[in-house]
Amino acid sequence: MSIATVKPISQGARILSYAGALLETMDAALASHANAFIMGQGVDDFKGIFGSTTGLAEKYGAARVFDVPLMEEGMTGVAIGAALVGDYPITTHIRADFSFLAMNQIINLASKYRYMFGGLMSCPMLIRIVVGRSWGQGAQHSQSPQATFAHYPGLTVVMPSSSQAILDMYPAIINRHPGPVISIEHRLLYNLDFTVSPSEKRVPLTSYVAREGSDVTVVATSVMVLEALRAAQYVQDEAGISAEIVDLNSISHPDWDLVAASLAKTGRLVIADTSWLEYGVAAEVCRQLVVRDPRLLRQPPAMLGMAPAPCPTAKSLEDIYYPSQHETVDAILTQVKGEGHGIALPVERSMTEGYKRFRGPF
Amino acid sequence: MSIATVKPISQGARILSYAGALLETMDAALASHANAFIMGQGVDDFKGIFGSTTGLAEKYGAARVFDVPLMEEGMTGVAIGAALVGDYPITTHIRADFSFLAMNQIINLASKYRYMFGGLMSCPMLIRIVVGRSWGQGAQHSQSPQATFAHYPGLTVVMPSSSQAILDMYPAIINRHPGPVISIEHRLLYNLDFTVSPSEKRVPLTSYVAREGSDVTVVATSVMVLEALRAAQYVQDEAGISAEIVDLNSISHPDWDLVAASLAKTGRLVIADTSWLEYGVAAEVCRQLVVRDPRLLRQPPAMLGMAPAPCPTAKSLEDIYYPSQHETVDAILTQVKGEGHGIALPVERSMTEGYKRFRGPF
Amino acid sequence: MKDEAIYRRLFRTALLIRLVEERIIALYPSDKIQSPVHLSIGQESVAVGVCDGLRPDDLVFATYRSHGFYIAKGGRLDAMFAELYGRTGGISGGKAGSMHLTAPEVGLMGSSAVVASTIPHAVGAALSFKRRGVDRLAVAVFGDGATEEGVYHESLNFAALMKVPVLFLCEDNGLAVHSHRPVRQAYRLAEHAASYGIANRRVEEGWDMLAVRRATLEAAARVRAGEPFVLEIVTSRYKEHVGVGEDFHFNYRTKDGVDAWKGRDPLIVDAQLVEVFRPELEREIAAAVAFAEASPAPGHAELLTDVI
Amino acid sequence: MKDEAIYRRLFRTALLIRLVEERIIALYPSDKIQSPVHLSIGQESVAVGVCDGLRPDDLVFATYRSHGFYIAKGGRLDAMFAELYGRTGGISGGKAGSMHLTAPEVGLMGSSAVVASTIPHAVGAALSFKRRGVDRLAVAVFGDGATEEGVYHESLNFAALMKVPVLFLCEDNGLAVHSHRPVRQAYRLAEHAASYGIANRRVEEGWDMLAVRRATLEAAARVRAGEPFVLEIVTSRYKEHVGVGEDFHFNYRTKDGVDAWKGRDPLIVDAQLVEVFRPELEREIAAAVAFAEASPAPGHAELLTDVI
Ligand SMILES: Cc1ncc(C[n+]2csc(CCOP(=O)(O)OP(=O)(O)O)c2C)c(N)n1
Ligand SMILES: Cc1ncc(C[n+]2csc(CCOP(=O)(O)OP(=O)(O)O)c2C)c(N)n1
Ligand SMILES: [Mg+2]
Ligand SMILES: [Mg+2]
Repeated sequence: MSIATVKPISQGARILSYAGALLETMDAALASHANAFIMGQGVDDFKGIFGSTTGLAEKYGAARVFDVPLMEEGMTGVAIGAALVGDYPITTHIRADFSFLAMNQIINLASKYRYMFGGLMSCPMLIRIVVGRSWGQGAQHSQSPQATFAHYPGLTVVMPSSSQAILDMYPAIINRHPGPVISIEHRLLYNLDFTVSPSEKRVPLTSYVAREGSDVTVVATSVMVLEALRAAQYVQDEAGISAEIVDLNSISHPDWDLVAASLAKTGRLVIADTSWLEYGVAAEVCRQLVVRDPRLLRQPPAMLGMAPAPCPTAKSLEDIYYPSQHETVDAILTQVKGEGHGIALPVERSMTEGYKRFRGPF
Repeated sequence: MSIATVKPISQGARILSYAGALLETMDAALASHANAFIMGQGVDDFKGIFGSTTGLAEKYGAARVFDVPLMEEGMTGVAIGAALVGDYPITTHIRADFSFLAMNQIINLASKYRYMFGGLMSCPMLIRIVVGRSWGQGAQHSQSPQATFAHYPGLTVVMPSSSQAILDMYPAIINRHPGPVISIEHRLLYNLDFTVSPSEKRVPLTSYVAREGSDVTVVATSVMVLEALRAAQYVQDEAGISAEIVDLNSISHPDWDLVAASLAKTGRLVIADTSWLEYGVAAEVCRQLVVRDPRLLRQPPAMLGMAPAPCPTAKSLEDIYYPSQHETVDAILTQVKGEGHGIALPVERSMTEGYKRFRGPF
Repeated sequence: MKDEAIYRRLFRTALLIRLVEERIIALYPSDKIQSPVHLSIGQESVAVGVCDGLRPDDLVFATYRSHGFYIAKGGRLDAMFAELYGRTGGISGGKAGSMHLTAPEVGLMGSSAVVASTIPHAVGAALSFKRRGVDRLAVAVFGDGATEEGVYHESLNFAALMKVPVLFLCEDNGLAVHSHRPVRQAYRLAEHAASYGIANRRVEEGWDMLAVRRATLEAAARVRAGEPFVLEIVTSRYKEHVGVGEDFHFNYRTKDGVDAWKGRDPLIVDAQLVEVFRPELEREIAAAVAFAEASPAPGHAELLTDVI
Repeated sequence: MKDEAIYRRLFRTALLIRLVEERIIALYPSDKIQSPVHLSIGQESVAVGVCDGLRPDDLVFATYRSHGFYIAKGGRLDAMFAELYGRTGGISGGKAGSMHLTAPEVGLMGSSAVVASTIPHAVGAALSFKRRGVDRLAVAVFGDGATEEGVYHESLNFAALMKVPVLFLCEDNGLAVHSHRPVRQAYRLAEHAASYGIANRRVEEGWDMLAVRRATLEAAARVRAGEPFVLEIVTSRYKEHVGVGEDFHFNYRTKDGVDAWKGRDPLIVDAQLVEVFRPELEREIAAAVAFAEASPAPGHAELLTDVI
């Protein structure tokens, strides 16, 4: 399925799925960087991390793309050791939740090595973790730990929301970034098609305006950027509201001035994140704004995230656990027109049903 | 050394160190709760987790207070299993940093078990983790992960800042709280003496006003509460400024209305936390306030936390890495009187030198 | 009791598991069960042999692949289907789904979808039993892949040191998702366990419910006497890792191995006995499915309950 | 070269380690070194025997207790003292301190204060060497306690599977802080390693630098041929776990064991040779301390550099 693209298809543009963009960048990493390698459970099997590594083991050999035992902590430590001697390791976790088993290596070691040794050590590496959602992923296959990782200096945390974001960021990360990067990919995005253009010169590893507008600012992450884009179109069509959407994109190093500038223009804010609001991205957005000027906010912002509970498995609960398209639109309308805005809300509920019927099994 | 107590010593009051309060509550837990037990590296040795478990193995036997191998993840899993069959396990980590090795069990299992099974399972347990600071603890022995844990629903996270807070909270946690609790204790507090009173009826597991005031609100956690109290006294004496101090105390379930009410009164805010500001407690405080009303903040708040880097070992760097007493006072003065307030700042630098010359080794 | 009577009892339960999972396969395209399912078809003999070798109050800690253990331990069928349907009548009111089956009333404790994560839980429960002098044991059920995780080492070491009554039960289907054991493990489980001084045994005939039951009885007796035990049962997963299909066409494994196993599978070989039990079991299943269908879906009232 | 010449070389380095740490003990009350120090006094023979058995470009991954390995591998003494002093002239400009010594120019890689955490790093470096066809090996240095952590199991298994040139070097001082090995370990390291098919050896005479060196040479030869190896060296920690004092009065261990060890300790027994080298070594140390004293403390300019 094709996603609404903001601009008309330009010169050299093409359609590329999120998984396809991942596969291209993984392939390019191995082709261009003699010491790059990919390891993770199942990276060399026929499913190839949802199509993002398929065929690479055959193309580059088992020394460069290989399966590992169940050993999240050990694997991450192995990656650090390889990075310390000049390799560029790329590791994968098919669910972000499993990265908690590697937390010690990620936070206590990788994020600190450069500073702790006064610049003598460095471990550039890419840790790809996939957020699960829908089809009964349940409490242990659905977490989105961007705030957790971004709290720790030394880590760079990104959440690409489109194929373009991957094409723009991954080569920059792999070829030039000096430290460990955690990329939080979203399972619901993998099978979506996006228009990508070679000419787009997005500044990588920071935030950007995904849609320009003047009435309200929506700061969004990952799949919520798509939800926001859809909602923006709806409120434009139904209520003539012009919503500006900022894709935070980098969670550890966002362009906060960009966010503040948007707020200065609109004065109204909706934050849409893939995790819990408490101690999450929404909190840091608020902090950055009030540190600049509390008056940037003319009224309390609206915030969309997971309900304050572990993720339930039942579909009926999951549907109300995640913010729906309905709620996203309502939040924007309420910011601009106030409670009781009287504008009809869309019926579609969420990404899950809106763009793709994600049917598992995984 | 004795800490400034807010009120005069009242009926039945006595002096009790932080470590002493911990030891009393650990003892009471074992005495009153037949299925309570304590396990952790070194809980039964002569150092007894900095004096907080000393003598308990002798008193209650090796089946109730015991050493374990180096196995943070395994130990936490063992605790969960015991809790599931009705025990009350208390585990310890002499540095909070080591709890990252148990992250999977804490976040993916303990925090989710009750909800994930629809209330059929529960694992009430207490995980005590100690934050290191000073004497060259360095990057891996100094982290304070309250924001990380508080992001995950199902966990209760507290940071007792005094002996009274321990006496008030721990029995309530151990005897009545249905779920897993992480208590983040601060190493710098252990050897400090506090006045404790049996009559103080503090509502446990939430926030409270540690000092009343009218000009500025200081929201603080753990050892920063003491820094704030000291600074408040200084600005009172030197500039006649009345600072109100809210001890957040519970990180997962603070009394946000209390914080907002204080802000409504003072309009000026200083946040002082033991961790990094980015995606930390300071961020959530800002979120909670702007959700209520951005106008609660008449100006940008001041924030004190660790510098955005791993903790350096050198004393000269550590001194500027943590907020000093100097900076705390300056932040309060600047909030109330503006930049260039012209009031002389104190010379003492921080807790480390102010209250105690912490000389390690550990 | 004669072996024959025991065999019939075990067979009936094993068949129930298989028919339940076949019903799940049949239902799956309807999207009534919207959650990942990890089928144990081919592995039923392990669950029934083990659970029959335990006492009712022994506790089992399990995994995402636990339809078999849930049923073998005596969990309610209607509550199971309602759980898979995500309904309020489910064991956990729909919050758990297939990956987190539990039935504490019959001793099936929490099942986790994080590999190896319940292994230390069984050790912890056993530690508690030992301290309280309770004559019960705890069983950690896990796959061969789970033994690669660090926590397996920590759990074995601790259990051996503390001499707690825990049975480590490994279902060796030779696969972790699509990876074969030799590319994942440099050790053999028996020698590895022995290095901790843990008694152990490997049962090659995992299709043989009675053999599994006997091995469990013997192991359990030693565990009750106060030492951990590692019991490894070789078995075979017929279906794909997760989901209801077959996956031989992906060529990561051949059909031969599974076919050889099927040649000994009592639920296939003993076709006559299948027909004896099938009608009543199908009725049980139909009733359970009907219960699930009639059960209401949870909603706003349930979303935020039981969080702390 | 004759054994005698080798012995003198090793002895000199071992003595340097001891004298450096004795200087640290003497300096400590002055609070010039404000950081936890984990002394290796009593364990010097391990560091010098091992490092002498390696090639200069072999890499060592170490722990918080690594003054010995830093010096034995050839790290600069002045930069070490400056590091302990927290000065800009320190190896890492004072950001590392005693617990995180490093000297990449001579192959001492990062030392971590999280037990067992650098073990997989050595495996990762070895994996890289193997893939690139480089004839180097990586050594993971760790204490006996470290082997209890799950990551040790994961690292052994992976190293054995991938057949990478890594030497697992365990300094067995029988203690983890104040806990004796028998209350922590149900396994013996040799049998445990063997269960992964990893060749191994335990050297009881850890005071004997030449024996340690020979064992290392033999082990290294096998590792270079393409297989991991677990080498365990028994040793003795004379001082408290962390800090510069003795701790026999706390009665968690007796003085006897340590005294017996001291009876064989070449740095004590061979008092004549001590006096041969002492003057020049003391001069080296004095110069290094002077360097540290003269080195400026880091400040605002350094606080936020090298974060990413
Ligand atoms: C810690 C962790 N890592 C990875 C996964 C993904 N995963 C789910 S099942 C599985 C294979 C487990 O194999 P095994 O333990 O043999 O059990 P089986 O599925 O064969 O019954 C993997 C890797 C997970 N759920 N948890
Ligand atoms: C993961 C972790 N857990 C606990 C600690 C606290 N600790 C520091 S050293 C140590 C003992 C380690 O013993 P061993 O590995 O034998 O090394 P040794 O100190 O004897 O050289 C412990 C438990 C730590 N640093 N890291
Ligand atoms: Mg398996
Ligand atoms: Mg030791």
